[in-house]
Amino acid sequence: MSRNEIIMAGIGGMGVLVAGQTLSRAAFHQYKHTSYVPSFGAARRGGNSEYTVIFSDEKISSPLLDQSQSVVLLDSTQFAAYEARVRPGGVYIVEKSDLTAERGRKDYKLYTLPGMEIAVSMGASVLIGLIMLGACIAITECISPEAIEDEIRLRFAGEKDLLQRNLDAFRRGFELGKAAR
Amino acid sequence: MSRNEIIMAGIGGMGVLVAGQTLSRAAFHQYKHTSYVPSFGAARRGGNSEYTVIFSDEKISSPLLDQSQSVVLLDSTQFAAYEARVRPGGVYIVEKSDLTAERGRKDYKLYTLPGMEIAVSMGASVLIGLIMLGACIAITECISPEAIEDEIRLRFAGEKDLLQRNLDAFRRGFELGKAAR
Amino acid sequence: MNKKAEGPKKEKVVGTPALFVTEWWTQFLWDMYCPGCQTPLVGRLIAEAIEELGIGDRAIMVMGNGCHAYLAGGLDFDVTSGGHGRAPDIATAMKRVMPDGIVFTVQGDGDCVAIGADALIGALSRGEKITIIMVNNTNYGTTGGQMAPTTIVGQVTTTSPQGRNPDVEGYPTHAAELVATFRGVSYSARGSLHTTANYRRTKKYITTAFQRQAEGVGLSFVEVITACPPNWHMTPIESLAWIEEKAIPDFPLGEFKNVTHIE
Amino acid sequence: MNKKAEGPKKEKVVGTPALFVTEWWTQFLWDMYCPGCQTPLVGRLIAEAIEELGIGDRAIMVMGNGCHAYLAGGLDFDVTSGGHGRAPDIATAMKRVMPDGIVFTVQGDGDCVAIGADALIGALSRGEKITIIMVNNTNYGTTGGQMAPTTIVGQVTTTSPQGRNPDVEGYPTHAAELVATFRGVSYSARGSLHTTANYRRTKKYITTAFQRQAEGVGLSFVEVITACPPNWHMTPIESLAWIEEKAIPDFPLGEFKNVTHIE
Amino acid sequence: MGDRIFIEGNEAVGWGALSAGCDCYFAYPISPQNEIPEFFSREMPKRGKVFVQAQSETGTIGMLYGAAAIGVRAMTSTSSPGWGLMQEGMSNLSGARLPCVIVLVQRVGPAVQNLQHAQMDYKSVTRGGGGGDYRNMVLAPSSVQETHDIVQLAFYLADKYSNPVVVLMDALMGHIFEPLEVKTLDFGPLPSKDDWRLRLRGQRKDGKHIVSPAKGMAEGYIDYLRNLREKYKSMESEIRYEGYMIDDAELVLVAYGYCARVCEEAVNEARAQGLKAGLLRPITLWPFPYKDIRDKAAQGCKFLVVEDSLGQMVDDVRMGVEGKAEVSLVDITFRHIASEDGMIMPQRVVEEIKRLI
Amino acid sequence: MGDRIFIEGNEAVGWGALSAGCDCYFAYPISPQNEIPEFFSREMPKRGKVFVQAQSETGTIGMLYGAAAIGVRAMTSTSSPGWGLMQEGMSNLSGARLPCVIVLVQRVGPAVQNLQHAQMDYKSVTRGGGGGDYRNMVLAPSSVQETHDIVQLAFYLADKYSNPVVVLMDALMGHIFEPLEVKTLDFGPLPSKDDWRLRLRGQRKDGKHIVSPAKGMAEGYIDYLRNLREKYKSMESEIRYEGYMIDDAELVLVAYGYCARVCEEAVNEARAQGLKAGLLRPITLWPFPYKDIRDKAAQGCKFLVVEDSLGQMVDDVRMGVEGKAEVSLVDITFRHIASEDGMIMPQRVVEEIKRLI
Amino acid sequence: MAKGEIVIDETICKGCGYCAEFCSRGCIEIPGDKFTAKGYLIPVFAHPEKCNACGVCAWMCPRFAIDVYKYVEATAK
Amino acid sequence: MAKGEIVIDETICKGCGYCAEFCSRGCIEIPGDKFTAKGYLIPVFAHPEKCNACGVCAWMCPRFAIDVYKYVEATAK
Ligand SMILES: Cc1ncc(C[n+]2csc(CCOP(=O)(O)OP(=O)(O)O)c2C)c(N)n1
Ligand SMILES: Cc1ncc(C[n+]2csc(CCOP(=O)(O)OP(=O)(O)O)c2C)c(N)n1
Ligand code: SF4
Ligand code: SF4
Ligand code: SF4
Ligand code: SF4
Ligand code: SF4
Ligand code: SF4
Ligand SMILES: [Mg+2]
Ligand SMILES: [Mg+2]
Repeated sequence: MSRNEIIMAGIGGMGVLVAGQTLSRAAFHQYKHTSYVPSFGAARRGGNSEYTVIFSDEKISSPLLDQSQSVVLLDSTQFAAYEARVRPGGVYIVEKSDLTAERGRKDYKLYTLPGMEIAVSMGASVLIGLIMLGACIAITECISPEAIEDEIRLRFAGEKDLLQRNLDAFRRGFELGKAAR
Repeated sequence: MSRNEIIMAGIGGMGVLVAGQTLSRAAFHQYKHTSYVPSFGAARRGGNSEYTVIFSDEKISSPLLDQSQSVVLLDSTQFAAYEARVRPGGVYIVEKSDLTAERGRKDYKLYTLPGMEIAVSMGASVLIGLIMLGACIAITECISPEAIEDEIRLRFAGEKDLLQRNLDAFRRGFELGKAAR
Repeated sequence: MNKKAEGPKKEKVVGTPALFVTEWWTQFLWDMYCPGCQTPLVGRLIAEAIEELGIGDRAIMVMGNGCHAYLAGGLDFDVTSGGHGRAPDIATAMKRVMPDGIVFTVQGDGDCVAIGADALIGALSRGEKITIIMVNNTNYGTTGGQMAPTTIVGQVTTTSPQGRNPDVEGYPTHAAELVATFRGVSYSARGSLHTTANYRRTKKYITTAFQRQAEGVGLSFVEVITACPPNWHMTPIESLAWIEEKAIPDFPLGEFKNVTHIE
Repeated sequence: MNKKAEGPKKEKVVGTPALFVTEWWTQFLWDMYCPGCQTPLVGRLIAEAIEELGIGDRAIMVMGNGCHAYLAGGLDFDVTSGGHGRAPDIATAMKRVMPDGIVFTVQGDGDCVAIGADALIGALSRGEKITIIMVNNTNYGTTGGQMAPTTIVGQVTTTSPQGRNPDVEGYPTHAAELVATFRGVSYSARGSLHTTANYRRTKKYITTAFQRQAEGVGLSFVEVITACPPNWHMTPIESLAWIEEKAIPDFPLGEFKNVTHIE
Repeated sequence: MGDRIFIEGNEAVGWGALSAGCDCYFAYPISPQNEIPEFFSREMPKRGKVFVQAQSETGTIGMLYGAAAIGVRAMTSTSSPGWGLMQEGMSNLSGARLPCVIVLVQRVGPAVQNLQHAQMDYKSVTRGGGGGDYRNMVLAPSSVQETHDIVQLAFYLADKYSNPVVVLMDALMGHIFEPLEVKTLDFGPLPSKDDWRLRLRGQRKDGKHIVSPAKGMAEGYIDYLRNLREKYKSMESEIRYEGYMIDDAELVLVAYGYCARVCEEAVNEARAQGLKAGLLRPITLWPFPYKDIRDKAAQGCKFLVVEDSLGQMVDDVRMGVEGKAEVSLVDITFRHIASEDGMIMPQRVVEEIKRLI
Repeated sequence: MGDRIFIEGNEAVGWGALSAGCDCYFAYPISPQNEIPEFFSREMPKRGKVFVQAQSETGTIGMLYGAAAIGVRAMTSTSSPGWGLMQEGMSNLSGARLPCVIVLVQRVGPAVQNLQHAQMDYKSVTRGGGGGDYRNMVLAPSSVQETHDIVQLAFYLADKYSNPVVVLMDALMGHIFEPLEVKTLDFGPLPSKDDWRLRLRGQRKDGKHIVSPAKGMAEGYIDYLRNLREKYKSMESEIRYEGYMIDDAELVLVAYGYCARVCEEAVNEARAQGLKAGLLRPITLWPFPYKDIRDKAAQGCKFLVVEDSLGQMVDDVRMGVEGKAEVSLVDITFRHIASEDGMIMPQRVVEEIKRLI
Repeated sequence: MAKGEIVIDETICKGCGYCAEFCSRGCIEIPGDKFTAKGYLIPVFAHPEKCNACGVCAWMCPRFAIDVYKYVEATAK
Repeated sequence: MAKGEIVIDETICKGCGYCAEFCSRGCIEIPGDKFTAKGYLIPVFAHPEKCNACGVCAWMCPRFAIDVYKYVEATAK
């Protein structure tokens, strides 16, 4: 696929932007065009946080997307809002704790995955971003997991413990996604 | 005459603006419309200083005049520039020390008067403004000398010596003008 | 809220201060504070001081721009916030129009002694009878931890990545001492909240500052050193130790001026 | 010029200082100074101090906005003037780019401690290695004699028509003392020119200030009290007496800080 | 008839503010408007009202913000460099929707030049020099009496729309002496400020009030902006201008402030020579009388803008005519006669009129 | 090909400045551009160049003035409230004709709101928020690569015209990550600064130099202004814009910064649906491509301005078309979707295109 | 013997640990494996029997998350 | 006996009187009836015989209007 689109949304402290940076940097090495748009309020803490990553062999016009091929939602209270942003035929990957909303459309594939459960079991809620990114990559196959792992290694180079935890989180997510696929 | 126009020009320290204020305040009590436009640079000292006074029973449109019925010039080095500002048929009253320039036009009445000489003889160059105002009023009869004297009294009320000097200066100028008329 | 009390008969001895508006506080601004941020404690002390002095009905406040300003939501006084650094100007106008008011500002170190230095010096020079509470977290908190005039020598910030070098970036500005040099000032002190004892002393400073305003003496000023763990790249507990070991040696605590009338 | 010397063989012992550009000076700005204005004397002292220290070739200067700024025309250094109060900012940039330069500002009291207070405090906080010469005529000279932060108690100005009332307008700001509280400062002094002895002392202050910059120590500052007869509504000679009797008691003369290296 | 006095424009500003019940005034010295702070330093203490000389214009605009926030009538005045320093503050006042009056007596620019007369702040004052989508009403008097009256109107409009209002003058309007009748004008009832202004805690009748531009966030930012837009739109009902001999005019002069006075004389002289010139003098510079200008353009009029700058208002006139009429300009380079700087004088305008009709 | 890196727009500003040989940078922290001062605080000391964090934005603009006066390449950056505080300084820089670069990463307003994305400083930045008749060139990039390139162009144009140049961005352009090829661009030779810049006395080869806006007085004020006008006029030769599918367009979208990217997508989608839309993206916001817009209007095109404000650039487009074409607006109230504030998204623009064609 | 007790509001606690640090009687502990809904570590009133209702933990809590109660009757549990 | 002399430039003197005030030997006087072209009072070097070329008058002159000369030979007039 020559063009890939991912939106991920959550709240502060979920590692959303770390996931976005990792994904986009990995894509940058493989694609001619990559855009990564993080979005966060003035408050660096607690607010909503979202990113849009596009990578493509063609020029990217708008780096903002009304709808994206894949949408990953970490805060399921916003299920309806982000469902609207899944392209017909796309995938919607939702963290399932607290999920009460129902699907409004049938033209996309829905995955609900227990990302938070895994994160807490690993001892830090901030890991959920990489876990769900892993799942997303397993499901969409938009980029190789190795490329992501390389980026994680670069990011946490010299911080052995952190590196291991983050790699583990990504891999657990990847496995989760593969299983769900 | 229902409309009167006076431009006076000099340099700082010649009491130009005191003369203008005195004249315009006096006119204000007698006329429905009076305008007084002082003009001075940011420098409060040494620069050029000029005013335009108009008083009239009719509305005053522009308070600035290309040409005025009477022009009083205290710094004769600017003779040519201010000659251009005398209305045809008007009067041009010039302090005569240093006067070297020649008339460029014949359509106005020229008076050259020794204002500075009198001022210095009275012990202060700052008096020249009132001296030349006195002369102007004697020549143009645009307003009664008493009205001006009343204003001088108001202005220097409580400062007996100053008051007397300024009254004297105005009167000496008035006599000078009367003699020249 | 899941505060619950069961069991033996009991009375609440410490809770949220009476002059706090928890709705606003919780709803809009509460979540803005990082774990371990001590700024809210400054709000607590202000509320308690004003309450104990019995001057709450006369109070009105002005916030700077920065993390300290979220207290706008907490303290139960009418409040405004304008341009970054302008709080002393705003408070000046309020106090002049309402001389009976207890008018105070809460400002950050950047707000108060960097961009607001002319407002501060102006108010000091005019001897405005207001109270200024300056929350000194040794950096620009809100904008992500840049160097401030109060950043201590050697401290790493996002704009002093090698640590503040006094030969290039100068020495930390000592607001409380600076303020104390002005004749129109009634009170100036610096406190911290990193130990219980200092917490108590700082409360006394803040109380005295408000008292001086109530007495109409002159401008009163309290600088409070507070922990900013994320921008210091420390845990909250480590931050307290850093205050003790690094900040205090550079920023002596205590009262620098305290007079009940001026000359 | 009608300076002439006839008669016995003689040599000029005092004239216009060598570092003065009389063309510019005479042509554009000379006439701006009122009779008895002492501001030009500050220019004379600067010229002589720099010459005596032999650092003229490294000098460059920045003027504030106000009567003091007419010295731009007189002193024979490249010069700029920007926004009112901005001289320390401008000088900061110049010194940073040319660390070997002798960069100094000439500012008025209003320029330096009112509108320029943030620039001053900023430069002090960063410990900029520049020299600031503040001409204190206790009012806003250029704009016609309004009250300044340095106006003394009781002094009548066009905006304190009843005399400065400390209860309303505060007490005069003491720039030299304020500056001395900053750690990044090498030198701070206040002089006057109302007697020959003070003239000599002030020259020493200005010389030391430039010397400290040449040594690279820290910010150096000299405040000079000067007569502004028209705005004080006095004759020049009366102005000198007023300085002695009214200004000096409020503005003590002397050195407030003088160090050859900082900690 | 009230007191009739002979006074300069700057002092007329003061009398107008007193007539409007101005409670406090803040300023920093700057020519050519020093007579305004000097007036208030004399007059306010006598009346138990507030005069504060701030440490800078960033200071005055902050003080204005504080006074407006507690709901009293407050004013400042300045000239061009001070106006530049107030732009962040103007954005704050506008964002927080605070009623107050700012008098700007323009001087020449850019930056600090030695002269005084000019009209060069039109763009900045009508477009807003600070950040963000905001608009301030701008009123431009052209006589001493009108200065006094317009300052009162400015206070009224500020309160009516809860918005800063700028009174734009020039050095000539500040320094000209003319007769003035001091009297309080009644523009009608105003909305109460009680639902938003700040009070000491003991004076509160309802809940806590917060004055802040950031309140827009609490209201929902887009709604806040929509409300601002509505407000700005509704201000268009305040468009004021004066027409002088424009009904049958073939050439319409457009000018404000001192240039309008000069143009009136030029129109008189042109008429005396049989030339059908007229003058449209915008009194509100924002909102601007685009429509009325467009109507004149539709009638086939040409336009001559006279302004003492390189040409700023002329852009608004062009926007008004939408290419349907020729628009000419007499600008600062048309100055002639006397003093270092010269001024735009009637004769030069008459020449242009002759050239154009 | 130079280094290819993946970087955000704010850091691209830094790399662009380094590529241009920027000698010093001054700033005060403010979101959403803190990455720029943080970049320089890291990179300048390594290169023996100057980074100073000022005490305020009035401070930074003063420092910029000092650096420009001695003739080195100097830059600052800020966001909207800081821009407001710089207006007096902008007037000074312009009046003194000093070359320098100011990067403005806009945030929402008026005043300080909690959000970041918006394009609301267009009026202030193109009209000049300080006093006096001055003009600054304004360049608006819409990609990371263009940001880097335009910063270099800005330094070049500043030196070429001896005038401040503003680079206008928005929070999205500041925070978007895209690939960047870092390379020095050569725009050609530049005039020497030696005849006016300030030097230490010992380095002087000619007489004393004075840098001051008030020098206009010494030159003769009206001549000084005439020269300024000539200069501003000559800057019109620098008008730059990018046309995207405009040759046969029936509807021309006009947008800059992030909105231009959104519009490009909308044009693609419209074309896919057979609708003849195109995009005209002004790169110089001042001088503005009025003529080119007028030409399109003359060809019968309609216009749709897309800007993330209540509508500011739309006035320039209207001035361009002179009533000869319909001009519609997608403004900030058209924002939809996600996060507290929302953004203008392609779909909403497509809807407007459909409505208009 | 407990003289009082404290109540911690877990919805607003951000797990800084100051309460545990400053309780001189060691009443409060941070287990390290209990998180709030937002992922912060939760402090636990582990040794109520030692509490003398001194109030210090509440004072020092920057979230105002702690209320301190004093037993009024001497009959503490 | 005069050790030197001073020369006052009347075109730039503004008549402040400082020179007369500060000459401790009383060499300079302000007659009070002599004005410059611009109307300022003119100081006069009235007692040259007392001058010792100390330079004080020149230092204190804010117009730099005075040059002070010292006689090189002992043969002063
Ligand atoms: C004119 C202006 N410049 C910059 C900013 C950005 N800004 C907002 S808060 C802040 C820093 C505040 O630091 P400080 O005053 O120390 O408060 P803290 O956040 O540390 O409590 C800055 C720079 C602004 N709002 N306005
Ligand atoms: C922003 C701004 N505000 C006001 C002014 C007007 N102004 C010019 S000089 C000056 C006062 C200068 O006073 P001071 O600094 O004491 O200098 P002095 O004239 O007394 O030497 C003022 C207020 C200005 N130029 N710029
Ligand atoms: S950044 Fe620092 S000051 Fe701001 S809320 Fe966090 S800890 Fe507190
Ligand atoms: S007003 Fe004062 S400071 Fe200015 S030139 Fe005159 S005496 Fe000097
Ligand atoms: S002090 Fe307060 S916020 Fe911190 S851990 Fe204890 S209860 Fe939680
Ligand atoms: S009230 Fe005192 S003893 Fe009880 S838990 Fe808190 S700090 Fe410990
Ligand atoms: S001191 Fe100088 S200016 Fe003053 S009177 Fe003497 S010569 Fe003239
Ligand atoms: S040189 Fe000395 S002695 Fe001679 S006139 Fe001057 S002050 Fe007097
Ligand atoms: Mg801080
Ligand atoms: Mg002064």
